[in-house]
Amino acid sequence: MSDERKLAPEAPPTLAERMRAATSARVAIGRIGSSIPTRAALDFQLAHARARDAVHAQLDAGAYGSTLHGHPVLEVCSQAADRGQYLMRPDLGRRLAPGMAERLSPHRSDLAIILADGLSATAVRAHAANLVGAILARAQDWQVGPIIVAHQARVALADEIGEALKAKISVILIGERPGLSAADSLSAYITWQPRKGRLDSERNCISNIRPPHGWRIEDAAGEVLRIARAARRIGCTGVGMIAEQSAHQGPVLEG
Amino acid sequence: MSDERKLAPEAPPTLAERMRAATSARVAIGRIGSSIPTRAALDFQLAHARARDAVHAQLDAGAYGSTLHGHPVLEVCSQAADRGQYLMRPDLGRRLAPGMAERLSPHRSDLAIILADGLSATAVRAHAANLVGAILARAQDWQVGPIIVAHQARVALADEIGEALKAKISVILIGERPGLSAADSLSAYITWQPRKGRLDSERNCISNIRPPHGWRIEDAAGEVLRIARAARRIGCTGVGMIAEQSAHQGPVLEG
Amino acid sequence: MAPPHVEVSVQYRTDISGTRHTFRSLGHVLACASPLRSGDVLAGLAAENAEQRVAARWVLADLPLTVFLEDLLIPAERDEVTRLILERHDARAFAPIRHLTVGGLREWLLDETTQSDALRSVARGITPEMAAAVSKVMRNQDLVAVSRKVEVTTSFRNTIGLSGRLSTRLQPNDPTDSPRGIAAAILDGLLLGSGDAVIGINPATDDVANIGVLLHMLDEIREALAIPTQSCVLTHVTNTLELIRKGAPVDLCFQSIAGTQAANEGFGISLSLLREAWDATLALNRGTLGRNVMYFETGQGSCLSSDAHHGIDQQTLECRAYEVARSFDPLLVNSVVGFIGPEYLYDGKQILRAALEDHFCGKLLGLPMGLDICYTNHAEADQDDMDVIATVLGVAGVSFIMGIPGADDVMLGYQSTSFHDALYLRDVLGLRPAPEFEDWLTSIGIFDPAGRLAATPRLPQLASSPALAALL
Amino acid sequence: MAPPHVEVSVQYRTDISGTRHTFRSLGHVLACASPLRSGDVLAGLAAENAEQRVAARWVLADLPLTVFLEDLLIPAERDEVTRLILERHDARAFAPIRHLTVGGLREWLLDETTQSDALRSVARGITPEMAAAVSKVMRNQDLVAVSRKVEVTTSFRNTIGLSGRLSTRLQPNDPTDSPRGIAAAILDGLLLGSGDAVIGINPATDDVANIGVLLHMLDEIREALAIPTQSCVLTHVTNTLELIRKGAPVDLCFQSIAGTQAANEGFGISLSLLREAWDATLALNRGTLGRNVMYFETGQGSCLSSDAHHGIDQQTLECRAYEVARSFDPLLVNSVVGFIGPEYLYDGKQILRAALEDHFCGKLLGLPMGLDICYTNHAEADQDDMDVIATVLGVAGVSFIMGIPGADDVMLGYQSTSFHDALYLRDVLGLRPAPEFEDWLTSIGIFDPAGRLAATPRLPQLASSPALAALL
Ligand code: B12
Ligand code: B12
Repeated sequence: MSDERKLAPEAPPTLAERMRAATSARVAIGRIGSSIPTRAALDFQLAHARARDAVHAQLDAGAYGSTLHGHPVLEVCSQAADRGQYLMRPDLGRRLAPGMAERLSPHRSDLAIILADGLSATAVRAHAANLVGAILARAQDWQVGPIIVAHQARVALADEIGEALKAKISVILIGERPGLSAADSLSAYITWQPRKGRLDSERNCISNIRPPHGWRIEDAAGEVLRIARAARRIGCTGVGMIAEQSAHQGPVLEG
Repeated sequence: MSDERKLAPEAPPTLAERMRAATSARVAIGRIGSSIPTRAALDFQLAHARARDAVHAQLDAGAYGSTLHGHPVLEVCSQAADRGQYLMRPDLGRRLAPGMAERLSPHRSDLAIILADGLSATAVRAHAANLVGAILARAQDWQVGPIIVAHQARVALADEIGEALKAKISVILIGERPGLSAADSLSAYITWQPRKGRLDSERNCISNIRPPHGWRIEDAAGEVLRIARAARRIGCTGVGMIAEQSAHQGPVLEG
Repeated sequence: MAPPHVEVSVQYRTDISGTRHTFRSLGHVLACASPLRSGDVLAGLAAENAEQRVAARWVLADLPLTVFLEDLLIPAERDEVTRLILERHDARAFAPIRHLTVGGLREWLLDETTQSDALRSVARGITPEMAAAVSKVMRNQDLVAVSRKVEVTTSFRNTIGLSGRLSTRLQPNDPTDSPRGIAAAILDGLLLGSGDAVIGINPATDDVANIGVLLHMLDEIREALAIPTQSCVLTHVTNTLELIRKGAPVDLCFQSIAGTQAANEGFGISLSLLREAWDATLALNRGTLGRNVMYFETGQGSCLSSDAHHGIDQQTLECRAYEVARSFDPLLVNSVVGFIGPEYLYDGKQILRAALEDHFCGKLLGLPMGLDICYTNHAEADQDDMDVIATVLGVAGVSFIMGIPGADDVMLGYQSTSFHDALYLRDVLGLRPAPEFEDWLTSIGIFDPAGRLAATPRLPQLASSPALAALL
Repeated sequence: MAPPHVEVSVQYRTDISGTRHTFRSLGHVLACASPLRSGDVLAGLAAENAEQRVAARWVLADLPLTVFLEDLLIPAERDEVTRLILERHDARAFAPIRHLTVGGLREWLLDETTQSDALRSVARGITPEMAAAVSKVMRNQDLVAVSRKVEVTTSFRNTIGLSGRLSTRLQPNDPTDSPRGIAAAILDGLLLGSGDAVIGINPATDDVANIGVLLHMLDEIREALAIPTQSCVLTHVTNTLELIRKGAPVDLCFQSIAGTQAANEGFGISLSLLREAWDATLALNRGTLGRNVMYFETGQGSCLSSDAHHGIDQQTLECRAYEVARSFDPLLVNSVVGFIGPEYLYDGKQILRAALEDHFCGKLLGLPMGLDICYTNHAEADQDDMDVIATVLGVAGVSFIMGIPGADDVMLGYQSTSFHDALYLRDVLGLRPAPEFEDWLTSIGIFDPAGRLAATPRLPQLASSPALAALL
């Protein structure tokens, strides 16, 4: 229906292609008057229909079996009963359901690793197990206990989990809300001395872990450990770390 | 907050009052720039909040006891299970629930009278019993059987009811959808030879029965019977009656 | 774009990255392509999920326009509206767009080189089904942008539909048809600059004598104040015919219409009845500027509501009502978009979308489209929604909206737009009333010389009308 | 209107035909008076039903404005934003409206004799709580009509906010911060006439070195093409300070802000940190036309999201963030209205209302308000809703909106407005870019002499930027 004549008629025919090759963004889609061509409009609508589905996808209970890379797996869930409630009540997604803390407290883990559905179970399915492996491979200097799989979880659920595991630091690998072009993007949020009530400014975040378009697994694992070690050295994560960092002109955050 | 200076500063001070006395419409509310004064805006919002409540009001089962003006009362309900379904599925409100037709068919009524909640149980509560009394008082020339009270009913439910009662004509007194200023307005829909599948164009309608602002009860009852008798004479209601009427230049619809 | 995966009249289907979506008929494609809407759900016609909806649009976008001339939604032998569509389709007007697909038509409409003249000249080549189809692949902003480009003007005693103008129907309904109450509402409206599209009363009863009284009152007020506008009582067309025979002063003949023969029968009308009424009204020869004498109202859902929808979605059927309308060169057409209730349009979002579709499709088919922007108390909507719909339709260039005291119709039991709403729109969008009416407002002193409402209208002139004088 | 049934600081109540409605505090009145909104429901602050909501508005309408100076929502000793509000309240600016109630303020704002100058001159006399209160007794059309009258202009290398103008932030985000990907998006935007508010990147990581690379690239492109605009990387203010120290080319200093001290602490900021950053950025002296160097983003729900809302509704807290903003004479402020998700604004209707409130309150308080008109995939909204919000905000005179390739932010995972959306708005509303930028667009050949996008932009000029040349 549409062609690219409007974008730049006299430009070499491959400009639009080169622009598109440079980014996953919807560049060089052409225009008809002030509007987008029909094809681009329908592409967008299809992506939206699919992203809506990803939000509602679930992480199956027991999907990881009883061990992951040799570590026992423990499953917990938040107080949000279902997906609808999870979406409207983030407060419930930040609290462990009754009895869950008791399930964790017999265990301990200096570096607590948590896999959480967040807003995209798809992202967790795609990348989390690999990322855990890569982190474990680099974490010889840390005592790591069970791997926690958390359902209907928000980032701050890592605080209660880390506290129950008596962790020095928590790393939660959580599905980011799905975008139109990427429904499989994972984040790692890292919190020194996790305990209920931590502010988001006391965490670090590595987002867009999504090979091959975003962070690669190896690099992300390296970054997680670089932050974890810096936290052990200076005794904090988050904005405090940035401040500390800039006072010392050090390289901690430079990846 | 606002005054009436904007409406007509040099007019006699009572113009706005006289306009308001002439109609229940929201005339002469003043203006501020292009907008309505704050008081009038809040009045409107309050009326809206209340009209929303009226839509959801229910007609209590058994509210009319076992007889009304000496006639036995039979209650039926449509296939719409609750208010929410009634609103979204008018088709269900036009069908008798299973077993209901059997409850009616032992009876008969040449002139079938039906009280129905429709979209305003408030209107039925306010005016329907009186109107039934006034109709009965004028209906000596008709055989009238039980009075039917119908829940979650639409206008066309009268067709199935009338058919079950082997009626020559049906009169359904039904709550109109509530307006902002009137939540108690009743309609009478009159159908010659009611049976499933009748079109709305085969009925007559008297709306805005709502003393003292709309039709008075006596007048409305008179109109119902005038239409019923004309129907008996010419063998139809609805557009056919208007046509017949205009061919004969008669006075049937002039009330 | 890839060649369409469609074998016309045989199969409507598409493959979207591995999933095959098949539609059983053209009507099924059209229904599934509509945005989610309660009336289509009620009819069992809505898409099952969001992906199927997009798939249907994909199929639709690739269909050639000619398919709508071949694969008829409702058989001609069973429906006089279908026959009307076929008879009146103008192959010459269609020629410039004949080669396009539905998606291509969208782009042709949006192209900056396609302007009002071109749009007007193809109107008679576009069938209602084509209009419905293209609207379904257009997002809200597309509907606004194209509607804005189409100027459709009509006239009787003034000119409706010029760009930069916004007219209003002054709707002074009264629950008891009280002439005094109606006069008060008319006075209120005139003082607030309303009434150029028509002063039109919905009567509370069908009583012909009473309607005659109202028609005489309207005519008296209009004559006494020399208002360059037209009046109407919105009664059934058979009553209007009767009143014309009796010599009542009928300016415009009103009727509610729908998109299938069966639904029109439910309304007690047929095309021949409408033709009879049109002829009778034209014969009165009361217009001074033009001969557009019909006023039609429509609204999505009316066919389904009378069980006369033939399995076709409500928006497509609405467009078919516009074919009925355009056969009679009407002065005014408006959809009463949120009037019936939530079973057809659930909330503000659905009402807004339907309003934009109706306005766009009506204009595209060549109609002088206005909109009764409204909702009922059983719908999920409020006046904030109406503000938004009015603003967006104003930008889209709607020809007229309703003017009702305080937006509250005390007889029909629904809320529409108020006289103030029209002032607001004129204000923020720089719009003006119909030119002849604007001159009159200025001459009588309701407008100041700058064309804004005067702080002190010169009321004494109004006393020349006995009906109004009784209030002064 | 009847005298208020309110004993200030003691009881907030009203009797509505027999029912007494009592509110436990001023905050409770404000919260109950807000339109239904999921964030207030989440916080347990929403009105219990529609009637209580109207009662709260009734109480509010009758409250004297002075009550907001006496009955503080959050105690000054516990909150530096409260202290800021009190310190900066200008009694002289307040004098002309001091005697008014909230309902009276609404009418004063809507009065046709109250124009832009009057509105600007009272801005410093209006506290955030007064702005929130009056917005709650205003319907959508009121918010549009008043916003439209307020002109707030700021400048750095061009002029933002003139009436009849609509600017855009070109937002070329990339999930890996790839300079090549970002350059492609910038090129796309410039060719579609976008970027006059700012070319502003959200970086994917907080890596200071990487942010430095991006800042240099932005500066290179701007310098090479001599674009009269400003650039920004939207990183945390501590990073920007660090980069300034390192000599990076920082035009604007960005920060997300909220309406309570505790929420700002959650963001890792304080007023003194912002002051430090402001001073440091001003000292760079890079603006050519003006000295507005700050860029703030806000959004309803951020206080609640960090559990720092003190039992106050989200819209009132949003207004308090504007007090923070206006202390730093920002070039740009925008609410990212639907960004967080359905737990704060459930659907298109709630997002639209919040957008209108934020824009109105921001302008009323004297801010150069833009809007990121957006939604996430977990909310009940779609691009049709954004079309409507953009259209209505365009009519309301919004200063700038976002421009994102195809409306899809591939890094932040949400949908906003596209370059095309801005073209649409300029088209249907007759708006133009900032004057200096418009001249540049014409001189470089992206606009034709008529000020519309040229069919054939002269691309070769773009090659003067190495970053862009790599794509050509
Ligand atoms: C909603 C409505 C409609 C809708 C009905 C569709 C629907 N699904 O609801 C639509 C827009 C289609 C409609 C059309 C017409 N209507 Co109407 N309508 C109304 C309204 C506003 C509310 C009705 C209501 O609350 N019903 C109660 C609910 C519970 O009933 P329901 O089963 O859900 O709905 C049925 C009835 O409303 C019925 N119905 C609706 N209008 C009419 C008109 C007549 C004459 C008849 C017999 C039946 C009828 O059709 C519905 C479906 O079966 C009333 C005004 C009022 N204050 O009552 C006018 C009203 C009843 N309509 C009126 C008229 C004149 C018409 C038309 C004849 C207009 C025209 N000139 O074409 C047409 C044709 C109706 C027909 N014969 O089919 C007049 C009747 C005057 C009279 N005393 O005869 C009224 C009183 C409004 C008015 N004063 O103008 N209408
Ligand atoms: C939503 C969001 C926000 C929301 C969070 C509120 C909420 N209720 O969701 C708001 C608007 C408040 C926000 C603010 C900020 N954000 Co933010 N945000 C996001 C976003 C788009 C999605 C996050 C998500 O899906 N989380 C998953 C769900 C399941 O988690 P959740 O528990 O529901 O939400 C929590 C997290 O999202 C967390 N969070 C959100 N942003 C940030 C940022 C940092 C540094 C941290 C530690 C935590 C954090 O706060 C939420 C509430 O506890 C991401 C982009 C992305 N692709 O991930 C950026 C992102 C995480 N944010 C980012 C930034 C920089 C910020 C700010 C620091 C911006 C600023 N300069 O002020 C602030 C401050 C955050 C803080 N310290 O409190 C960056 C982080 C970069 C980095 N690697 O450190 C990201 C990656 C986007 C970007 N590239 O710019 N953010």
